[in-house]
Amino acid sequence: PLDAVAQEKSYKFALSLGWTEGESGQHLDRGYRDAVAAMGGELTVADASYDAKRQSDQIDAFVQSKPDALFVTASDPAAIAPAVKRAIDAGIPVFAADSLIPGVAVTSTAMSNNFGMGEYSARFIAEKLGGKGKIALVDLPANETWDLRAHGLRWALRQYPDIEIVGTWSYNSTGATTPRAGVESLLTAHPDIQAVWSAWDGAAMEGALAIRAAGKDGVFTTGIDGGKQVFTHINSDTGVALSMAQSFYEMAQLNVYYAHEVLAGRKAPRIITTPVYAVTKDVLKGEVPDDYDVPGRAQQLGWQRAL
Amino acid sequence: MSKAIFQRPVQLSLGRVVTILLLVAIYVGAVVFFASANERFLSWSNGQSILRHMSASGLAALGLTFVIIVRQYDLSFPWVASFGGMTTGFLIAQGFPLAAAIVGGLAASLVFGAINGIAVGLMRLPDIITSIATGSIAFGLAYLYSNGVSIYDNFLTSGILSLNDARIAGVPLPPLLFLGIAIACWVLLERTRFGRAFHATGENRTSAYYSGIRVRSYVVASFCICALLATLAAILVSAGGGQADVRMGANLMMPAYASVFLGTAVFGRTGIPATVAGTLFMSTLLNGFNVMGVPFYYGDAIVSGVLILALSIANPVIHAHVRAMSDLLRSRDSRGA
Amino acid sequence: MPNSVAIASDAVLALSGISKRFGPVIALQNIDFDLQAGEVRALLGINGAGKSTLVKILSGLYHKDGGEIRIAGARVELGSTSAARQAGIASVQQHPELVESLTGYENIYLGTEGSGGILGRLDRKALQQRALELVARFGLTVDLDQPLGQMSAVEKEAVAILQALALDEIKVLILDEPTSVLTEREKDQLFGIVAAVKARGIAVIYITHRLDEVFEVADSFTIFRGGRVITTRSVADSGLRVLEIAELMLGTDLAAVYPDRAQVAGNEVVLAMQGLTLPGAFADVALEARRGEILGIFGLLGSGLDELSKTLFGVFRPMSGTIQLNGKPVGFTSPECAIRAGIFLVPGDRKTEGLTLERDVAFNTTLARLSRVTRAAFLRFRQARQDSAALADKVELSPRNTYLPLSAFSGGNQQKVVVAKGLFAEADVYIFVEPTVGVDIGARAKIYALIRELSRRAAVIVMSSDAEEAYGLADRVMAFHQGRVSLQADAIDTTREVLLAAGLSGAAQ
Amino acid sequence: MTMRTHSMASMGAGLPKLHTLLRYGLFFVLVALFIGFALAHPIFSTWGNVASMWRTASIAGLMFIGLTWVIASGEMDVSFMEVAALSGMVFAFQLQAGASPAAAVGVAMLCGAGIGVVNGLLVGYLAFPSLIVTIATAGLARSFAAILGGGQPIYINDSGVVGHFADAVVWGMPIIGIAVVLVYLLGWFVQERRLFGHYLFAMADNRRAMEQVGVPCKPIVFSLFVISACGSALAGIILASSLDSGQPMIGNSFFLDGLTAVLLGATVIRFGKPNIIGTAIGVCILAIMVNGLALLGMPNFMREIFKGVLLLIGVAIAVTAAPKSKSI
Ligand SMILES: Nc1ncnc2c1ncn2[C@@H]1O[C@H](COP(=O)(O)OP(=O)(O)OP(=O)(O)O)[C@@H](O)[C@H]1O
Ligand SMILES: Nc1ncnc2c1ncn2[C@@H]1O[C@H](COP(=O)(O)OP(=O)(O)OP(=O)(O)O)[C@@H](O)[C@H]1O
Ligand SMILES: [Mg+2]
Ligand SMILES: [Mg+2]
Repeated sequence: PLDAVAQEKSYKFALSLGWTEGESGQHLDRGYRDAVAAMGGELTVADASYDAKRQSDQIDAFVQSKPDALFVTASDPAAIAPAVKRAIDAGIPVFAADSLIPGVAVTSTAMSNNFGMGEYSARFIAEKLGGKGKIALVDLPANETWDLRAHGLRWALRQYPDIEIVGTWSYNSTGATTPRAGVESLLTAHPDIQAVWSAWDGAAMEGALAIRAAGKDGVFTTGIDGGKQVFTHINSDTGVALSMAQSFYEMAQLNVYYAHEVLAGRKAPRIITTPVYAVTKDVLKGEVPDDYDVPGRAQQLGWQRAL
Repeated sequence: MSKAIFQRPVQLSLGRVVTILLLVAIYVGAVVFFASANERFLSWSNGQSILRHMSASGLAALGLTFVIIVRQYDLSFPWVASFGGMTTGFLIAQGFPLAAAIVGGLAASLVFGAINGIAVGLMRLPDIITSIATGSIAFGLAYLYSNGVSIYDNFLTSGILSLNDARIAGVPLPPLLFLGIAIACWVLLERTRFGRAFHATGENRTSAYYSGIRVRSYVVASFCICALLATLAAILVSAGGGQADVRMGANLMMPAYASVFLGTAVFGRTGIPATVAGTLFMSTLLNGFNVMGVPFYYGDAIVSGVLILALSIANPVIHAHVRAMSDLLRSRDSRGA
Repeated sequence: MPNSVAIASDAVLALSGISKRFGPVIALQNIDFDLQAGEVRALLGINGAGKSTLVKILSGLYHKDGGEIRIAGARVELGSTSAARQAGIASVQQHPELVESLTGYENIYLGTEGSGGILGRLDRKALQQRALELVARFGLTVDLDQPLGQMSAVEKEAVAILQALALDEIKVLILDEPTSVLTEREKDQLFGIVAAVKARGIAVIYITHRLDEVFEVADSFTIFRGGRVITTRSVADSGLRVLEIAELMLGTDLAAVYPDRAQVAGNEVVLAMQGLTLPGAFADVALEARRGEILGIFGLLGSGLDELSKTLFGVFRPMSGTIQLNGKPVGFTSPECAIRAGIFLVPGDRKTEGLTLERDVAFNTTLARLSRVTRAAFLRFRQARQDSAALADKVELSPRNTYLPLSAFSGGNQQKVVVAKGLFAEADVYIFVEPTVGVDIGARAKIYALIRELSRRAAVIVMSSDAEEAYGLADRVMAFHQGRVSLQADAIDTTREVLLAAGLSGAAQ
Repeated sequence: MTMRTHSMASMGAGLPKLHTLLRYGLFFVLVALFIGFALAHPIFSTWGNVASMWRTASIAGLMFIGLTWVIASGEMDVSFMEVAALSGMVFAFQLQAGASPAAAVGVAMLCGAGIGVVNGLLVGYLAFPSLIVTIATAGLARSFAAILGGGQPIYINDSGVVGHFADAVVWGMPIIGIAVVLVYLLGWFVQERRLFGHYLFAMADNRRAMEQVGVPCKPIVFSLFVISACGSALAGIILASSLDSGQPMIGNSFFLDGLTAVLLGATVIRFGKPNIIGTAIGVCILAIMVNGLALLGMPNFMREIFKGVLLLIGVAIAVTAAPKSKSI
């Protein structure tokens, strides 16, 4: 007991963040820092600004410092997999959040049900359109985990034969073209689109602005991720109708918790599915909570877990 | 009165005219092609998208034009624009009125423009290295406001969105802004003594200096104008996206250089009309392929192909080869006859 | 042509019927020309006569349209620079192309450093050794170990000549206006080199606009006019003097080159300076420039004259001393200030300091006084066009087309534009530096006349490394030696020789 | 006639003592950075970490070696990053299609070199402006790379020998690191002892002078671009195998890092001219900064600021210390 606390205090953790830009990155970052502060240990953080090569170098640097555990949020899971493998081979337990790292046996991964989020939001659109209409999608095929969302959408739409996908625009991570421009060209090529399904909130928000600028009232978008920015959009009726809010903070907390468990000789589940809330204007009731993903907070807000 | 006045300019050479006509022909051909591929291409709404796309990258290209005219390079403006744009975003999030926020962002980027200008124009540091260095610094500083997180507070309410969305007489604001600034730049460069000084500084700095032109000031001014216009472009991008993020300037670089050089290659001289033509050409092409549903990543190949084509048309070595070849053919003909 | 064949037997170089045209311009027309071993032949002719074109054909830079070239009796085709070099023709262009960052000996052996292609060894020791031998063969003294960027003009010229001489089996050496950037003393060094070359049996073709040099260096001369050979004479036999040669070159009677002198007495002092010092360039300089007269200052390149002109123009700031303009002390921080105060410098290096070559005549002439063609910062194009056309008439620009870019004019005409630009600036004090470098005798007379006319309303200072010019043009003369004034006199009270001596030796009479 | 003994770099011949010191300034910066990080973090100077930095630096070093010479010759190449991306993608694509690793490397090298050939032909033989040409060919390469994977990375299951080579270690040293050091030594030899190096520096100064005396400038320019592309292509292939994926965008960091390393390197040894040893030092500094700042947990943007400041100071010192004439 006392001994164990002293032991825990000396843990050294390393955190390799694939990105800190955006609210998801911030929630993850904060989640790790808060959890380590609360549960014990020392944390060294490096961020890679979506640069897989740099993240791989940073993980290599961490491997050399032999931390007791390594936390990873992947900029490109497949590309950093070799570096993560080197960490595991060096005997460092690795805990991943947000996405699976393919082909590598990390100790534990905390993530949302990405397939489910795509499926849920697709159903939402289909129901809102009364089971019939034309939609476009903006997807994120670069990353296997994120691509699951579009798979979920397609699976769901099998039940709605009258919903037609008239256009698809795939984002690339460099952002050479903005999602807004993507949605604008979708709208130009297909003026009769009634809704835009987006694989992440950024596209949903920019898409909503493009729709608004084009004067197409009633066309709406849905997104995935959650956070203050998209909640503001939803509250302000810019056209974003739904965001599948993920619990990034909780993912980070779970990583740190299970790192302690494993270091204490106990087991960690290979995969943990964290809560997702389907946030609409009705759910928000005018508020924009930034801390909805702190464990317990959603219940206080009266939000129901969707997945 | 002298007879010298009445001799016409001989400088618009045949080759140049052919080059320009060729570009116009390619442009018209492309438009016809796109229009036949998708009837929506020629719609007004698509015209607006072309114009909108043109506005942001075009503004940055206009600024770059000044730097190229004084025969320098600026590789920092994308990052300076990010920094300026983040400053604007930060000020908006802090609740400052839109105008103040924009002025603040412009002022922040002006600092970098001035640093570039002073380092390159006054201290005579090499332009490419200096601007890479200041670009790095500006990029790093852009993270300071929010640790790199996009800033969006108050964006929906501050009115910045209407920078991108507003219309005047049915025409979206960004192209009007672009056009207005382009005209102002053209007047400045071609119709005033200041423009003379910019050109003279670039074409022969020493001779300009001995002619009483404050060449250093003009170099400084060109870097400042470049920073300001690039930031304005970034602010437009940020108005379109509803947020300010640290990479919003990053994609201004290649299109800006491509527009300026495309224009220069075709017109034979760097200038505002050349830059505007270059921008219009590229925006139209990119949009056309976009509307056709060609994936975005073909865009670079298209722009590059056009750039190389334009360079080839304007290339003196190729001209010489073509001339030599036609001479050869002609001499064969005459021998055969 | 049986005659030329007969000559070709003992001539080292024989040309017959060489022609060359550039579009409508016939640059060379049916040129016959031959040269004996060890002969130094001067090529003379006004700007555009065709001298450089001939030389460029011989160096393989241009292709001839017709005619034939024989070297030591054998017919050759000089299709490229390397073909010309292989044939034994080495040339030093008017502005030799050298690599400033390389040392002298690296330049001399550039391209012939060794075997093994571009991956061959670079053996600096061996090159140095070869250079030493080469230099010794011609009895020269030059430090070939410093980078060219740090060399003086004559050293660079020497490197260019050595580069040409370093070829094996060289039979003809061509020098295109080698003295145009050299000082008097450097000129003598150059003539020494020419003599050494001649002594080794190498024929030399020597192009110059300075006719007096012909008598110093050449055995014979050929006069070109309008792309044709007018005459070839031996220097010893011809009995011709400078004035007669000039007449042949121009094809008309030569009017006096220098305009009449002005009355010196009682003119108002416009610019005065005392104790002006710029460390490393000049010290304790005092002079006065008066309206209505021309002050001619003679000084060698490197004597500090160039720096003096630029100090008066606000480019350099003097360490001590005073400058007074119209009685008031002034201190300029830039040419801009100087121009505004009424001082204008017509710089010596027209291509880098005087002109924007890509732009037309109107752009260039108005650049230094844009306020005269602007209204509230906006340009008045018609006004600019009219003004520049009037100036073109005044300086007798040829061709008289203000829309042409400066790059399309010959050196002499470019210089006229620099002068026109000065006229447009309407200054009170004009400083001309080397106003006629590389300008032919016809254009030169025109420029002198313009300077004289200008002096009626403004104070004019002419700085020149040509003592003849400084003396011939001026009402009062000064000599400058190693940064100090070594002579000051009214022109009529002294002679050209005295001025020359004071500038060369610093000995004040 | 006097002949002083010739110093290594002709430009530096007349520079006084202070400049000799400044000439090695960047090297001192490297040492100081290393010592600083070593003191700040115990792990930094461990052999394992040094080897890891070495590996990182090697890939970058391979990519920038040709770039160094291109810039030293007065031209510009901004296509190196895209060439690396293209080769990496082609390599991954070939492997995915079932080609043998050797064949995949061959095809990938050919594609990369192909871009270099285009650059070299256009710039060397047709006198196109190099900056614009390489902007354009960079765009082409970027497009081709993206087209191969439909805009997405291509994952590699097993890169075979190449992967082993990239990861292999002898006596605790990465083989690739040793190989790149050897390449740099060879490059240094060519640069300093062969006519090729002599010419390429002179070319920045006055190409016409060299052409007039028959120096084959065009083939030299051509080969410089091809060398640059080959180095980048090789780096791209190794990178792909170390990331187990071809990335259509390797990350913009390489672009600025490349120019920074080369230009920072220009402030040493040859004083004002890009050169191989300088680039090596520049690459090491950047690699140390990524690693050290990660170990210290500093945010990434600090590195950008630090890098920029370092470059600015370096160039300011190099320029103000160099002998100069009155500037306008
Ligand atoms: N590259 C060219 N293109 C067109 N015309 C040319 C070219 N070079 C020379 N000319 C023309 O050929 C004629 C002869 O010129 P050239 O340069 O041989 O004269 P030059 O005797 O050397 O004169 P200068 O004393 O000015 O050097 C001129 O009328 C000139 O206009
Ligand atoms: N590319 C060109 N196109 C047209 N004319 C040319 C060209 N190059 C030279 N010329 C003409 O050739 C003539 C002489 O040119 P050149 O270059 O020999 O002059 P220069 O040597 O500078 O004159 P100077 O001997 O007086 O210094 C000029 O009349 C010029 O108009
Ligand atoms: Mg000539
Ligand atoms: Mg000449």
